[in-house]
Amino acid sequence: MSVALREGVSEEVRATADRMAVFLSRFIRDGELVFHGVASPLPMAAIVMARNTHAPNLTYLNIPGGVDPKPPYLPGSTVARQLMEGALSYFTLTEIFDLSARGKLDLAFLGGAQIDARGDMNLSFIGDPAAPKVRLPGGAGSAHILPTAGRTVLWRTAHDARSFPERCDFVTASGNVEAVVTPLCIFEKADGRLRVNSIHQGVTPDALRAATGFDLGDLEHTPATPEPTPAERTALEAADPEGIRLREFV
Amino acid sequence: MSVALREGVSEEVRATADRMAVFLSRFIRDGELVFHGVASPLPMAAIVMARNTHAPNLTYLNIPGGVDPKPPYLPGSTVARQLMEGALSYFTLTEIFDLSARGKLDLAFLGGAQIDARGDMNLSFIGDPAAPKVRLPGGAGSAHILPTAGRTVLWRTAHDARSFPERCDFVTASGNVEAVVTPLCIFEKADGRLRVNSIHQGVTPDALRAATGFDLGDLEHTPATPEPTPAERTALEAADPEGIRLREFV
Amino acid sequence: MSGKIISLTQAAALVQDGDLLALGGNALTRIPAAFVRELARQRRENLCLVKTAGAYDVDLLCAAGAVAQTQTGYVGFENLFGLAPSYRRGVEEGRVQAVEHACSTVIAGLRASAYGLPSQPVAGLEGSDVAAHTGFRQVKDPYTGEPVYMVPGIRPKFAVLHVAYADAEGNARIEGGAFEDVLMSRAAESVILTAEHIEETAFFVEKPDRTAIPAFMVQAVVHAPGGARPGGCHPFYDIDEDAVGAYLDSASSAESLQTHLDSWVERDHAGSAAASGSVA
Amino acid sequence: MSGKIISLTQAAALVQDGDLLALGGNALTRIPAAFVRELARQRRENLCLVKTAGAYDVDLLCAAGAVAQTQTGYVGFENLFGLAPSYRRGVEEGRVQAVEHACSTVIAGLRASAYGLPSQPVAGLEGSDVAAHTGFRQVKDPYTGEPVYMVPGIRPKFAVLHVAYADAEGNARIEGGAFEDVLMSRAAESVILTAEHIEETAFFVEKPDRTAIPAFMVQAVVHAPGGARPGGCHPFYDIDEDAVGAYLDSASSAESLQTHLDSWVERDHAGSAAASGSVA
Repeated sequence: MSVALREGVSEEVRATADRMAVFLSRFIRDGELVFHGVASPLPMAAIVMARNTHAPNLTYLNIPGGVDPKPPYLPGSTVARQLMEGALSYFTLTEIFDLSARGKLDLAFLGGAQIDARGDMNLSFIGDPAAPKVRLPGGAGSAHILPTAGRTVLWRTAHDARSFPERCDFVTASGNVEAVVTPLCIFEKADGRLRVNSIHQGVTPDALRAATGFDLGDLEHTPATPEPTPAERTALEAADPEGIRLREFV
Repeated sequence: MSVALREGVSEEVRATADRMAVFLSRFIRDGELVFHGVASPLPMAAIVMARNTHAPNLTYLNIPGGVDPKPPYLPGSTVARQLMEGALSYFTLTEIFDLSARGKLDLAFLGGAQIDARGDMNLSFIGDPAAPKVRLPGGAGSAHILPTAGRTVLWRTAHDARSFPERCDFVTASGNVEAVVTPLCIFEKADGRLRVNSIHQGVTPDALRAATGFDLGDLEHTPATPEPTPAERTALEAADPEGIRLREFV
Repeated sequence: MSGKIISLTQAAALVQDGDLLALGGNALTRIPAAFVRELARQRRENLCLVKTAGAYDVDLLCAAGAVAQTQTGYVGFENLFGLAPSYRRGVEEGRVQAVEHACSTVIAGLRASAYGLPSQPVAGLEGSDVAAHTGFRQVKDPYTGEPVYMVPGIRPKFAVLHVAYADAEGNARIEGGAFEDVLMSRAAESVILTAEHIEETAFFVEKPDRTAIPAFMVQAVVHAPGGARPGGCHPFYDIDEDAVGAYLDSASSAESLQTHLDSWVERDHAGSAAASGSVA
Repeated sequence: MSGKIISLTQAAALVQDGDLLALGGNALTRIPAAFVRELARQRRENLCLVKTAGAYDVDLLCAAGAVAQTQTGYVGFENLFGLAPSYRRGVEEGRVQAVEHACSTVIAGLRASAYGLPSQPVAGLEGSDVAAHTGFRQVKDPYTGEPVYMVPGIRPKFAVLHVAYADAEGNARIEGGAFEDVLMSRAAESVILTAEHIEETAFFVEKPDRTAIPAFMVQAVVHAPGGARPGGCHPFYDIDEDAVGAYLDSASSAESLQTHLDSWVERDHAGSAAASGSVA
């Protein structure tokens, strides 16, 4: 499966997946309680990788409920039983919501089908919510986690004007968004609005503007996102040798 | 300990303890979910006994959380670990309150320091609650269980006018009281008031009246409580050979 | 050894058209898949489904036209296969009412029922359109004066849970992630179990702390080895991605869905036919 | 193997005068007795104690003059020894404020904190004077219009829990009845564990479903074999009724209480002296 997956994607997609996983991992601080939810291969790879690099004392929480599991390999579903193997304790999703509600979840990674200029996200409806053009899967825990977790980092594997509009068709969740990682850039949220923090290597400001549905302001002095270091690449490859992170791109 | 206990109590006290345990057990219907709380040797003996007589399919719940335990012997504390031995599952006190709150607890046995004419009970304060003469232990779960359980049966090992007043000094709990078992009689609650359902053998109506702080109405046609049968006596002795039920009388 | 054990056919027949069902498991893990297929075979209609994160189970019942309403936080096939096609179509065409929840508000609604309350407060939701869209109301906390969202009680007729081990009375042990199954068992009026293995009661006495569902909550037990397939069930089998993909290929028409259901019928009934002595 | 392991002396010193503490266990089972004795030896004052059903632990701290307030459903020695004498005296003489709870309202208050809510609704209490006396307020349920009692959040500074097994990081396994310990660990700002046995972390990895308290909630671990005595601790020892009686005989005066505390000092510190390498 994984060999087929690797063969099926271009070098460019592969580079994007690696970058995004590495960039997500950089937001993890050592010692933090870190959570990802359903449909989250990139954060899963990022967390496992961070534990083997700069954040050996993070505590890894997930939906199956394994606290600090040592998965034998990364599963294609991020709700699979491998995320309980080698765990020290079980801590259900219900407990994770409570933990976040009482202000003790440090960092959560959440995805969005749309992420808007305010850093709000939509996983519910495209079009009119009363008669949606697209019924999206739903926001899972995001409406709860975004406002209650200490910090959240969003990501989306597609960066285009529909995915990054001025305003979401429906705000599934809004809250303590620190940053958004995309294939083109890293946004940070400041004063209630997303600003480009850094642009990935090889991406021009104009290309970024064209791919974004909201105004990005002045990008002249925006730095380039530092490329994954050799050490980061090695750690990512060790964390996810089968390339499960590529699943987000096929 | 148990031998000493038996030697320390009179035949009369022993007979009262046996009666009360047997009379309590008669309220248990086969197949019911039955609960007792802290400080409840008589109900503990009554439940274990009933399982071996007329209610083999009861489910026995208690504070330590053992569902249907087979205690090797009855402990002096009714929150002791023996009440988990041989259990099929664990079900915490929190779960028992929830069970009762959602209307699924069939029967609970609860004690009271005072039980009044309305069938309300007091385990909180004697005297003025703001400056109590006696600080009682508190009602434990009774304020929750009495109004939510399907039926509750109260008991008290002392029957005197202070224990059975017209009105409690403080109503710790009020609710679905079916009956009250005392050393002298069995009350039932009808139309919001306790009535004497039966008087134990050897107790005169006048003695009962003198020992009760509220009006008992006409007792002329009140039947005698049927004495424990030989089968009941045998089952009780088998359930509690060490006489832990006598603990309520010393 | 009989007790509450009935066949899959009989157990699915306990469910009436229009019932509210909580489905155990999460995403593609430990889902009551055999039971859900049998509901589709029996052509149950107008079901309301409660789940934090659904996938094959919710989508298949939507494909079968069995669903009137869903109360879910997420329905999809993650990065394996993306959106849930029949759920999507059902909602977009107005046949399925998708009550928009966060997973935490599903949990709050189940908590309300489990705790005997009309509704349960929940943290979070600030800034989200979910509360207004779904109609979650606020109260003023009587101590702080803060507004608090309340989620109305969700009281399923049945929690349908696939477990690793059960006995004939309904004691059940889950292996691996329990997800919201335990809460669902408390919130529901009753519980239907499908189990990989039927064990003697002594199995539960040995490790009572592992009994997630006590027998007194359970109405029926079905022996359903492989009952979570094509989902995974720890420690017995993993998600079968090819089989999930085959379902998705079949979900586009009534005929191909029937072929899918037919292809599972023997496996789905194997355990309960053996246990009850009658083929469904 | 050091991690969060500290001596009993150091752990008790984490508690400040005036702190709100949740004490684990129930009645005379799995109570943090050694810890409570050390608080008394260190002459802590104005503590507020939360517990569903207390006995030796609450009464001893009352005897030591360490308690300003209790939030309990029950304090007493059951049919073993009856009323709790020092608690009674403290309340009757106005030194101890006994906030009258049902056990279920203690649980509701802990749930509020665990769930990040200002207050938590609770069923029951109809017809009881407890709600009015304690000042529990009602809200109108926003869906049914029914009045519902809300219990304000109880957020202990520490949950102090005596467990069977812990590792140096604070993973903890309870044997036998868990009572409200797990909820207390979630409701409290932090957790102090006293443990019968200190195990390697591998012990918890072997049975992660048995880890009741995950390490990340725990601030300190004390090796305290026999730490629940004279209470019982499954499966290691039963309630020592003679020793409970001896305590009750001693609780009547400051001198005899000090004798009681002195008589336990060596046993209480034996485990943590060994673990930390220093006698307290």
